[in-house]
Amino acid sequence: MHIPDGFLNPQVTLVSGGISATVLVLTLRKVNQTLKPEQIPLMGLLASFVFMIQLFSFPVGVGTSVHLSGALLISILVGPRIGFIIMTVSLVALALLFQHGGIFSLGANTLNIAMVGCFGAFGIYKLLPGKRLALVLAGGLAGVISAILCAVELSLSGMLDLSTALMTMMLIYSVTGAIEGFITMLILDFLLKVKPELLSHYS
Amino acid sequence: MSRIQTRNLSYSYSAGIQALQEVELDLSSGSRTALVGPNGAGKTSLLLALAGLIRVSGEIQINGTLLSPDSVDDLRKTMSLVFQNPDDMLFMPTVIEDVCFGLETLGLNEQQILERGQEALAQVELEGYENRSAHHLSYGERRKVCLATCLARRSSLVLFDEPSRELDPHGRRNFIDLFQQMTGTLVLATHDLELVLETCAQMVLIDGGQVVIVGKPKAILVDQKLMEHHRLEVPHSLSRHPHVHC
Amino acid sequence: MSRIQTRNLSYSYSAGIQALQEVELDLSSGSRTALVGPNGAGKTSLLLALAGLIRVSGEIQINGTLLSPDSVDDLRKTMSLVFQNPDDMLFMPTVIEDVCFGLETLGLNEQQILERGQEALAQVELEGYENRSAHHLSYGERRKVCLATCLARRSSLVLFDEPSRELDPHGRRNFIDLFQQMTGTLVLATHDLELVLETCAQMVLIDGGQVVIVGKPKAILVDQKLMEHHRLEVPHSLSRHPHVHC
Amino acid sequence: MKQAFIDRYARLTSPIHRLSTGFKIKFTLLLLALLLLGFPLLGFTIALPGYGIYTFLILTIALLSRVPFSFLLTRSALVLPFSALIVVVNYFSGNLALAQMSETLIKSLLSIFTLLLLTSTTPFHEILKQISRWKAPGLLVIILAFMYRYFFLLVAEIEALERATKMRHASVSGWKRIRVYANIVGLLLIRSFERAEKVYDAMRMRGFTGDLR
Repeated sequence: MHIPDGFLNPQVTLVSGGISATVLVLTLRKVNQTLKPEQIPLMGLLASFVFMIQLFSFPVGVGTSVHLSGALLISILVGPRIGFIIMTVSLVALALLFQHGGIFSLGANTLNIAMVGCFGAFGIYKLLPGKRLALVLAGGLAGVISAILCAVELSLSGMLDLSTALMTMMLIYSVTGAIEGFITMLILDFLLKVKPELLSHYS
Repeated sequence: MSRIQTRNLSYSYSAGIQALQEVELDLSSGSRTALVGPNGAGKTSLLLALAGLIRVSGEIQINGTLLSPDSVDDLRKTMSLVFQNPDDMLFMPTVIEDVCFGLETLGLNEQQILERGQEALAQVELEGYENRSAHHLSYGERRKVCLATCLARRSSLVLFDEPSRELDPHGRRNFIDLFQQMTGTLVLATHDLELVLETCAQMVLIDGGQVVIVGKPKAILVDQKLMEHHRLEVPHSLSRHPHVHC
Repeated sequence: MSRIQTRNLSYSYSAGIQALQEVELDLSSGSRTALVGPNGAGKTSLLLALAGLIRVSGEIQINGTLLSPDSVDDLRKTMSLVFQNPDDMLFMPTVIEDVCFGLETLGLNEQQILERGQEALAQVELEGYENRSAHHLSYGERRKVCLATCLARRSSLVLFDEPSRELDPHGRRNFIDLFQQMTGTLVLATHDLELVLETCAQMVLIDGGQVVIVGKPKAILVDQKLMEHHRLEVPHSLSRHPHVHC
Repeated sequence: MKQAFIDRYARLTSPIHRLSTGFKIKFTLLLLALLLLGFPLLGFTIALPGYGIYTFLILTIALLSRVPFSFLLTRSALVLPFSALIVVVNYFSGNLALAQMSETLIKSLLSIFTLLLLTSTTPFHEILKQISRWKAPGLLVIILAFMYRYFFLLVAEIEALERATKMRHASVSGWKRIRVYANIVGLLLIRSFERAEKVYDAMRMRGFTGDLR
């Protein structure tokens, strides 16, 4: 869920923007040290891929549709740092070209979606034993973290009171997070059958 | 077998470009028709329209049934479309899953589905490929898997979009042999004019979204002025002045 | 102009499939050579090897310089490769950025780069397309932009992978005209045997990664037994028994 | 997919389209900063005259730009689902402050409208060129450029894959649909990796060594 402009107050906008910008700069610096030239076009194409799947809702019946953020998937394939850069770029483009999320709320959205998805979900997934179920759990737990962040941001901005915000966001994010984890698992199953060499880290 | 009739068929992209303009066609049941025209002439749009995949104005009747949002699901049960790019049709992890995809909607049970799939693979000479992943097959083999998906459906109407594209001469010959064995109404959109001459008794020349002429390939393709006017060339096998040097 | 010599060139995929086997070639400077063979014969691998894009065993000399990790960057300054799929070559947001991409590595300044780019676009008759995006162009136009990227580099060696693929007869004729005007050593890999007859004085028949025969296209392509043995067909313009019906 | 038409009006000609890209970006950011940060920081709660002037200003720009109002309005409506969520939750928790909600909604609509004016009057590649002149990290700029370029191919690929599934199954259950969705996403991912290799080859052929200026 992308927060549009207008819903966050100046303080939350500036603080979340500051955090995200700092993390982005640090990540870029770190990635630049080890970046191989062939990874540059790959990052571009994966950004396009992430951008696309965030727009591409797939109907699953009974009037509901699903779409992924792709953060967990990408992090498993190319690592969380490169994943984070790809996710951030796609969030910028979504805001600019599709009005999914605002420009000033970009900091908050990067925090809730890219940072939690890439570092949070991937980190939890790495810590958990087992692989298939771990994806669903990691997705769900990362969803809870996103929910807390989103609730805090909105309640600090005076949009919702904290307890209501927490409950609502928890409900939405943990379910969508778990679905994300589950579909990520299905995608990895497909990749394992068709192009396992992409998953040298996964096994 | 399916007869295709279209009345006043028009289609424009959202950008306002007219891809089809008042197309009137009557292709008899069991006929083999080639759609010929330069790039952008509207060939693919026409195929997509016949398959009910784009919203057009005008009427399409397939074997007497009007194509409509209500009837399209049923009509598609007797219809196949072989896409230009095989990778657009093959999205399951294994070849057999791709070939059998959607067969359950024809009311077959699991046993029958598997039999149909294996039979279709045998027809395209890909026995033993069941559990391979289409992704790792050669281009020619992937094209064959796509054909097998149609054969497994036993469609009475098959639409082909550029079926010989990118095949080497051997793969192309293979396709022609299979095509000749197929029954049902067959429509193919192609730039491969030699293919048209060899396989189709009828052709539709289309340009700018409009039907220019319908007739026998040999009679139409030999007309140099007509061909050049529509950015085409007289195929070598009909030409008296081959452009060969050295 | 660049002379190409290969000695004992072999290459196998990571899966262990031998794509090239002891290929020995000597293509003289300024020659126009077609690489012909069935799908999977090794044509594309050979082009990639000449461009230094895959690691092969054996030796490649371009104009007397041994292709090596040290020399490859310099050699590429005089070399272009036109990919099979234009979308793999056109990765920038606008046409002019694509055509000018990398020209600064040839030691040109900004002014010269822009001039070269515009001149190349004029050569392929796409003046005024500078700020269009590749996705707004037709397939034929995208192929032309790819050619323009090579023309802007003024390469003395140009490698083409399936240059007439998916072009309609008009687009193909356009390509042939441009090709005929190009100078330098030109190598093209293709299934389009009529194109070979029309544009190349020399052809290399390749199958299973090995060079079968090198010679004049007209002499080789007319040999029905040889063609069939290598899953090819005698082109219609050389054939005495056209497969035409109706 | 109809939404595939991004920056579809960016190639019109109008006085607004002709303005320099750098100016347009700065002006848009200034407007947004005033709207989202400025008014509240200056202590306005509902600064009606302020919003009035702002609305008048951007409507004038919209009129001059010749971008169809219907497009600007339908796109702006994209904030409504999120707003609805906030309103509904507030309603059920009994905290609904109508005045505050309407101000938020107005702010949100105005900001999206403002941003739309920038992206509808400036081709994306011009924005990229401008931010790289402003020394944005080269890596980010080139990723954005690639993303924009290959987005359209992905749209076409997804459309084709959707058509192929439609042709072969009239209706299948939710579970199978999710699996097909996962396969399609997986397939697109594989293609992205494979295309990246080819694109890298094409870049290498033209002298690219990983240096981003």
